[in-house]
Amino acid sequence: MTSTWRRNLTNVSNLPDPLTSVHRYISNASEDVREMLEVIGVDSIDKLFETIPDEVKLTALLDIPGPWSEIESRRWFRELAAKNKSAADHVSFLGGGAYLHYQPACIDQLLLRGEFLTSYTPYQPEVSQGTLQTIFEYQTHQCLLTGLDVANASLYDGSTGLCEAVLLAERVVRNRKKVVIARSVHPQYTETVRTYVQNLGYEIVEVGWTADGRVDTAALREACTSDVFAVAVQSPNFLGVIEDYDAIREIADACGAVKIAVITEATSLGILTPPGAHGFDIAVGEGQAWGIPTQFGGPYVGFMVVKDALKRHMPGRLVGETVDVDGRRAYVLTLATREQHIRRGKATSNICTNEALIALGANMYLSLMGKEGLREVGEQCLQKTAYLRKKLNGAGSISLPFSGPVYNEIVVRTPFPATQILADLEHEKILGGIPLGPFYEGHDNDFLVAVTELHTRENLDHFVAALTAAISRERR
Amino acid sequence: MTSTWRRNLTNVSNLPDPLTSVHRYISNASEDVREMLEVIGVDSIDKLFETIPDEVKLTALLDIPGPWSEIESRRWFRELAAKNKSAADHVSFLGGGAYLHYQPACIDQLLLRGEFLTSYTPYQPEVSQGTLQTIFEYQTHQCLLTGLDVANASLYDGSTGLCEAVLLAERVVRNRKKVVIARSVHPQYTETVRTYVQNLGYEIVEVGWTADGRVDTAALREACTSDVFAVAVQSPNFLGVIEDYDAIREIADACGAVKIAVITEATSLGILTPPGAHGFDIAVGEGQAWGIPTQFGGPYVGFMVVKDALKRHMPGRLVGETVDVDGRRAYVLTLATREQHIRRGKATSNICTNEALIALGANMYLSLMGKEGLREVGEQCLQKTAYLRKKLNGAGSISLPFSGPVYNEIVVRTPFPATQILADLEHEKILGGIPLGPFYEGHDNDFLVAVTELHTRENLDHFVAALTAAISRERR
Amino acid sequence: MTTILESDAATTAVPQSTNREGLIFEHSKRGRRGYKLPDLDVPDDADALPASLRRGEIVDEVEVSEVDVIRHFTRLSKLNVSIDAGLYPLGSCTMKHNPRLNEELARTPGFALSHPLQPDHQVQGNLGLIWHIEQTLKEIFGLPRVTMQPVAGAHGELTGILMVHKALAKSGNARKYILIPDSAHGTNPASAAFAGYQIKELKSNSRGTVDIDTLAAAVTEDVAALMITVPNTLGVFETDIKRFAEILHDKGAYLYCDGANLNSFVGIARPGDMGIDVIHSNLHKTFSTPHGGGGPGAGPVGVSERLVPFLPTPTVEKREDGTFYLDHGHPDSIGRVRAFNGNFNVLVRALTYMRSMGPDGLRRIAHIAVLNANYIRARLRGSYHLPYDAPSLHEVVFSDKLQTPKDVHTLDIAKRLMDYGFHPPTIYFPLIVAGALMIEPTESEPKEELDAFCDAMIAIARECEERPELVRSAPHTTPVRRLDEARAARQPVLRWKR
Amino acid sequence: MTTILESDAATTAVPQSTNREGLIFEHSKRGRRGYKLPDLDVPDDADALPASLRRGEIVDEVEVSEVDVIRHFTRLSKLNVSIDAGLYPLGSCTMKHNPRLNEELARTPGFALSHPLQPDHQVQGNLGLIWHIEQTLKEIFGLPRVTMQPVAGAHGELTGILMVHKALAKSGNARKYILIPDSAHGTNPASAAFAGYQIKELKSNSRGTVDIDTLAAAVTEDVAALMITVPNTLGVFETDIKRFAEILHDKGAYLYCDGANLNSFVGIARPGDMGIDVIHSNLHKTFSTPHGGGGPGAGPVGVSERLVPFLPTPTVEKREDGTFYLDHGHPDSIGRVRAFNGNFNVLVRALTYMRSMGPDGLRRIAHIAVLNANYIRARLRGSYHLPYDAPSLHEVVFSDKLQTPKDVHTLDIAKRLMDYGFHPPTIYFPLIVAGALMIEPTESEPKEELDAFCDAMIAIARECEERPELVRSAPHTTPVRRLDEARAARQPVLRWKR
Ligand SMILES: Cc1ncc(COP(=O)(O)O)c(C=O)c1O
Ligand SMILES: Cc1ncc(COP(=O)(O)O)c(C=O)c1O
Repeated sequence: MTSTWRRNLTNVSNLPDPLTSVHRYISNASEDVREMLEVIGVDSIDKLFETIPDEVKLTALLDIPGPWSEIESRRWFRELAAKNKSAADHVSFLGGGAYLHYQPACIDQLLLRGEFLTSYTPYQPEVSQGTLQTIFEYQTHQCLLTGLDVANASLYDGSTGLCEAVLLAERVVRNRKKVVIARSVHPQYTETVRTYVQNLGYEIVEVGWTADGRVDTAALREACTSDVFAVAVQSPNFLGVIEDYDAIREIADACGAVKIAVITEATSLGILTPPGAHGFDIAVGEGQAWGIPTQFGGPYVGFMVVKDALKRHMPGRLVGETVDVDGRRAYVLTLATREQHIRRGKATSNICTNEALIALGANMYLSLMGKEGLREVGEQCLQKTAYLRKKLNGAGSISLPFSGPVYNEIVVRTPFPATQILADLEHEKILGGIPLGPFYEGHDNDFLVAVTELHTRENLDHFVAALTAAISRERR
Repeated sequence: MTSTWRRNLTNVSNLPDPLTSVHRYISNASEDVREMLEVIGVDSIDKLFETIPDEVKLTALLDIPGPWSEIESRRWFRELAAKNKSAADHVSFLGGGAYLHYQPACIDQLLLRGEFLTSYTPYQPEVSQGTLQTIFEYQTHQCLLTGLDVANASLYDGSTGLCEAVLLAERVVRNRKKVVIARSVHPQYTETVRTYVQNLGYEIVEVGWTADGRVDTAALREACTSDVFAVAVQSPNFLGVIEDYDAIREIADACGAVKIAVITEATSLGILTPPGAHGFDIAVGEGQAWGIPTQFGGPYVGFMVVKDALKRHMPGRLVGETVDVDGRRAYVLTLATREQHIRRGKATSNICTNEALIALGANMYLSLMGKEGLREVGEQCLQKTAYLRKKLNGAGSISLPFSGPVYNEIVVRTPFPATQILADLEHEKILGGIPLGPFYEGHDNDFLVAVTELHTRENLDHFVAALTAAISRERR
Repeated sequence: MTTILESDAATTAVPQSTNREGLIFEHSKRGRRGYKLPDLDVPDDADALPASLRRGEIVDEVEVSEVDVIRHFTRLSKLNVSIDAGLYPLGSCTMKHNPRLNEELARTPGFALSHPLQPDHQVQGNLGLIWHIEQTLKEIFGLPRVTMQPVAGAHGELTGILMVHKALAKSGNARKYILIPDSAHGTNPASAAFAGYQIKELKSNSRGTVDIDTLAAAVTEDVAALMITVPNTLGVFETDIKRFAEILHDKGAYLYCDGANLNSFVGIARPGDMGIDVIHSNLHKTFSTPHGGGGPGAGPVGVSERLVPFLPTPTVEKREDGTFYLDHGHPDSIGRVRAFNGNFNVLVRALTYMRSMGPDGLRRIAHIAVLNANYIRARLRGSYHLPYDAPSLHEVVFSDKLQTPKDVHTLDIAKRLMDYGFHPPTIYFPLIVAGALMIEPTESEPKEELDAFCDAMIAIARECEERPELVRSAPHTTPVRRLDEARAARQPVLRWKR
Repeated sequence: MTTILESDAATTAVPQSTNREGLIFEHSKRGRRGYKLPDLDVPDDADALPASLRRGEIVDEVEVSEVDVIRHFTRLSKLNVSIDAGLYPLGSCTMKHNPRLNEELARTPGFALSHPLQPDHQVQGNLGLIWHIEQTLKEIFGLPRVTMQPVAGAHGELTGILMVHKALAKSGNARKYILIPDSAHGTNPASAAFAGYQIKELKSNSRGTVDIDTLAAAVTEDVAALMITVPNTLGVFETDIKRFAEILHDKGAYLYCDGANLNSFVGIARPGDMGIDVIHSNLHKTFSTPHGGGGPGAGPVGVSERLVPFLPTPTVEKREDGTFYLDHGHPDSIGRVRAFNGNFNVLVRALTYMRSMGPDGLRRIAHIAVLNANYIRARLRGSYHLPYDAPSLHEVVFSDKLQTPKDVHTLDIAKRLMDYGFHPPTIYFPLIVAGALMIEPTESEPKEELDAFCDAMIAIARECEERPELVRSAPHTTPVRRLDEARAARQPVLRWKR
């Protein structure tokens, strides 16, 4: 099949008769088809396709597998899934922007309700109040958590969210072309920004970190020249270290840049002071940590929360409160003049379909956990990470290169290549971490370890034991 | 915990303060409790329990595990489930009244809709039309499949269904005390009947089978004396053999007994002539085969369908059609005067809670498969079983003791104890069958093998290969 | 979608389009398919089945697509009210929250795909689960053994009385009668009858409970047992329960407790400590397994030492080495009451719930269930007649006595509640209350929901005074309005016909 | 629960009790909990976090129980209409049946619990899945490569135009303009702009399509590409598409196809065979992944040979030995358009669907989708104005021209449809039709549903004549009635505040 995309259309047609075919997902059968053709006044389905020139019409069926029964699909897809190693059968310490947190049982079952699963963007508010009200609630959660004023209904994910934030900042500041992004921002996020802005004439300036793993404020001050329209930092950053928002804000303010805080571990907002409290203009990030499966990277949900002054520059959908003709409170998509379907080429973003169902799942998670639960998740991640950090610090030839404060992720260094060490842990049914080498030059012996409330003390102790054992094996 | 059921109630109470406790399944927290106590006009929750004498009140908390978070429960229960060997990780040929058939994906997701899952018996029809209409449809499916006139909403399962059928028959015939039950009826069903009728003064007469595995009609004729009120046979029977309904009907008619057909493999109704077509009065059985998980024996769903003349003797709920005050068609529980809540000690049955949700699943299955699918499932079971039967017949020292016609189950005999052979197959990840020894004297070398549409030809070939290999291993 | 329609056009539009869903059989259309199977991969053998045994097509069976099926059942579901959507105060039914974790874990493949006739060594997980839930119920009941085989309360009743019968028969005389208070649920006498007994009804006293003297007088040598609900169907606890036990035991009779109302005292007091010999518990009530539109359930039965030998077989036992097995060796057993192992996957849900609650949580169930019921009792007292004034626990029974003068009756009040968006309480039960309104909120309900319900009840009481016709003609806002139930029974139409 | 209410009492009862559900924040009550975590099993270290970094309590965050949460979202869900409940004919959105098997398989633990940064050897199943869906889309598109990274149609558009830009830039001149017909979807110009281009709009002709001459005249040396929807937003196929390609290619420009309407010709004809260089397909449309109230989706992009070097990195490649790997080595790539591997679990659903349909099934999608649309077109022709008479495929666009004389407009008709239980079509799009009613039924709909919809539309047309006020004031039967949208925009309230 691999290379059959080329097709010779001249051979005679060997297509089956449309009337004979039947499929479980398509109600109308031959009897219906006949009745309908009669009403339409044509004698065959093919007649309805005459506007498609024969020269481009297929004369044979596509060369793809199927149709499969559910029985066959279950066999094939489950076999495929069984080829993965995952947290299903390993203890995972993988993070780096995708975290395995507790997923309350009721959420997935509620998300399967057809009313949520099989409806679309609430263009018609009178028959979509369910979706609209949940988005309004979701927007409110975002504001409470980030300490900022206005949140949108969702963006694709954290990385494209950062792109939208950068574009927003440029619209606000105007006539500046430089954006400063900390090197400790998720490298794939920065890569994505490069892709997005490649034809817009921006310059991306990266700023490194100091021994504590925090942004190098001296370098940042230097980078923040008068032609910088935005400064973007991540906290906790890709090294797991929590940034000093205030120090960064001061520097950015000095050059009048928009201050963007990137958050890839959303549960950190339950316990860390939020960017809004430190005078940042935009909080943007990834909501996956709020109980969404890691599912190989998607679908996730990007969130963006901004100061009130920026709301009319906001990308994506916004839901607002209003009343109906009887004066009843109701919700509706609003400030649509920002959007592509009205503003077209001049829209604040090209986004249309977003990640609504994932945002709804996050919304349910935030409601279930609530004020106390969000704090406790944060506290448990913090404490279990602190416990592991202490244990590792002592252990053998393991070192922790960065001294700054952390939330639930740390960089671990051994005398040996991370990939070797991790391959070794894999035999112990441990997915031990993410090698930093591919992301940062000269860090081949470092890897990123994430801890959440799902890890037991036993998991952590076993990890340390397995790691030290792996190192001594390498020694030999 | 095992033996702490005895408790000394004299020691001083060490119970926690009711106000401090909080649980995720119980909304009202201390603030609510205080407000409500005030309205009630008492100053503590304990005051509400004063009618329970202190001499029986617990002075300590129960000695049981918990409370557990969902995280802890998932760990514990999944570990427990992992201790089972099952069709999840083995190829299963187990039947004997519980069959592994295709389960369409949409059914379980529809059954999780709160509107079905968390409602109760539709006592109030105006707010329960969903449940009522589905039961009416279910009753209709049962009638179409069995060729009889009136079906009920469900009974506990096939075995208790047979009990209800016997009790019904006695009510109809009156003043007779003998019931004839074929020995080839599921032995656990007959056991259950013995339990049910033990104090009612009935005599249960068992009738054996002949070489073909069918009911021994000579013995049956002998057994059918004038004091017999019912004759019950199963088809396909516990040996997998399809009975000759007509021959049995004739004999039963001769003594004026009620003719009861037991069906434990409901999918057989898709391809075999139904009991109604052969003049049987009652079809009773187990609906599990209609896409319900085997789940270690329950919950399943008993069905009962009877001739119109017997409908006022029917046990269990019946849904009927009527109209509302505006003349709109609607459905309602009817003929309630048969039931315990009206008739009390004189009711046709003591059943109240039944298996509604399982019946709904079966109803969805029957609708999805429909006229053609029910036939095809039957055809595939039939053909795959015929294929396996042929292959086994030749193979080595394997013999098939019964020559009668079968649907999807056969008795296999080897020169060695079935339990040994099956233990051997287990190593091949095959759950090879059910030993007959425990059910029938002198059948220690026999076991029951069930085949369904889920078995591939490869499964069947592998089974034969593994079985012959097992036998030759025993040889050594 | 609801609210008032301004015009008949709209009026007529809605019932057709949003309320009415035809029967699945009426959706059927020739040639439609809702399924697919893999192609047959073995030779098609024409002689696989003698022609005489092969049926023709299943006349009138449906032909629909998967889309048709999903639409059909989704639309029908919208015609139900349910616990997930709000208060469902059916008295005696304990309509509590059904946690979704229970559903998730019941679907664990190792449980769902295990087979009832597998040998013990292959199903150690299942046997362990049954053993663990028995241990937990032993502690909750304060009794030495519990059978997990019965699949509903009534099934448990039959099982329990059969054990009593066998025990008495073994000691020489099975006796004739079971005593049952007039407030009892219908399944009690029905079960006792099928177990081979005649019923003697006990009149309840002015508190709605059983008088010691009445009982003492009734307990003759012919009496096998007293079958009593604790607290009774009025929600009133039988304060003399321990004395009842003594009276019965002195006469060699047994005390059977219908545990349907366990929710009101779980973790507070234990049947065993009250001298109760047999109790069934509805796991679909106290232990949160979903009612599913009428079932499934489970009705495990706990027994005192004297009855242990008569438990149904097989029992689940634990070996020294920690492994489990099915024990069929109980010579005096009444036998099995169902094929296989009862409603196993209901037990998985119930044990999940017991673990989620824990000791303090179980006690809190009783605390808040009783608090909620008494809150309703306090708020509705003035508006509705309280036939029995005795303090009640988890449920409260009112009557329509204050409304009947206006010719408005319990049924009308129940139907009117639907217009306010609530499922009605249990009505006309217990039979000792004329026009009973039996309200059981359970511990699940938040105060706001109880207040909304009470506000509605009070508003209806006012409507009974001011606009009785409005109540008499209710409901007005349901998918269908009041039904002609007489017609349904007079000319029964019990199946669809072309 | 719906139908007419007979009295204000009932009237007022219903909105409160069954329609109105407060915000989750309004359910909040101090001390309530909806969760439990295991107790912390490591020492509690006070210095784990510097005090300055620790936030205080999250002011105003909710405190609710699990019961509160399930009730809340269950009740809110009932305020939505959805595909599972009936026709949802949003033109251009392809609201088709979403098979439940897709949901089941997407939840397979091996997929759901895999992590995006695992090394290739640990995720061979995932990489294999991405590879297989690319192969399948290559065959469907008739193009040599497809990137699975974009997560929506608009995301795919940006990706596609960025590739065109890079390709042209590489050959010396990125050029200035993208040509876009005036009938195009708003994301087209928006995406082109963010990719660095200016937009030149092409006027469509009387058939609603693009004239060859108009195109030929517009294609200058400054034109990078034509971005065109096939069939266009009127459902009309661009019969000259192959000539368009030639004209563009002659001038060194590219032909971009917005594949949102692929549902109308999948399995019938292939973009690659039409000379198309780039096409995105919305898997949440043609390939049945659920719309979820607005997303998620996926927007894979297929490209012709010339553009292959510019695909986003990484790509998934297959080795001789059958193993798969992520290939980052594409020097000319535009780079990655998203972190990680796109909406992987949307791809699982889409591939499941492709396998369920198979070659004949995919073709049948187009056949029946087009049949259904033309059936509606035939039935509604007399009642509504058809602004463009050209034969249309999977959707049909009417206007309110016949109704405006009565001062009834498209918006009114849309709202009135709700009273008949249907979700309205897409309205006021495409912009080239004044008062557009854009109807796309998809292949999922049974004839009965189409007939019910047409009957309703015809009844409304009659109402516009006879009772225009009734239509103008619609909807009358929805949980809320017409909203004050102006107010929402004038004084935006975008979050709850105490
Ligand atoms: C007091 C009482 N006893 C017995 C039963 C019968 O229990 P089940 O319906 O589980 O058979 C019920 C249930 O309605 C009940 O309320
Ligand atoms: C014609 C057309 N183009 C592009 C899009 C944008 O696709 P998406 O919403 O997936 O970003 C849509 C979807 O509404 C569309 O209908």
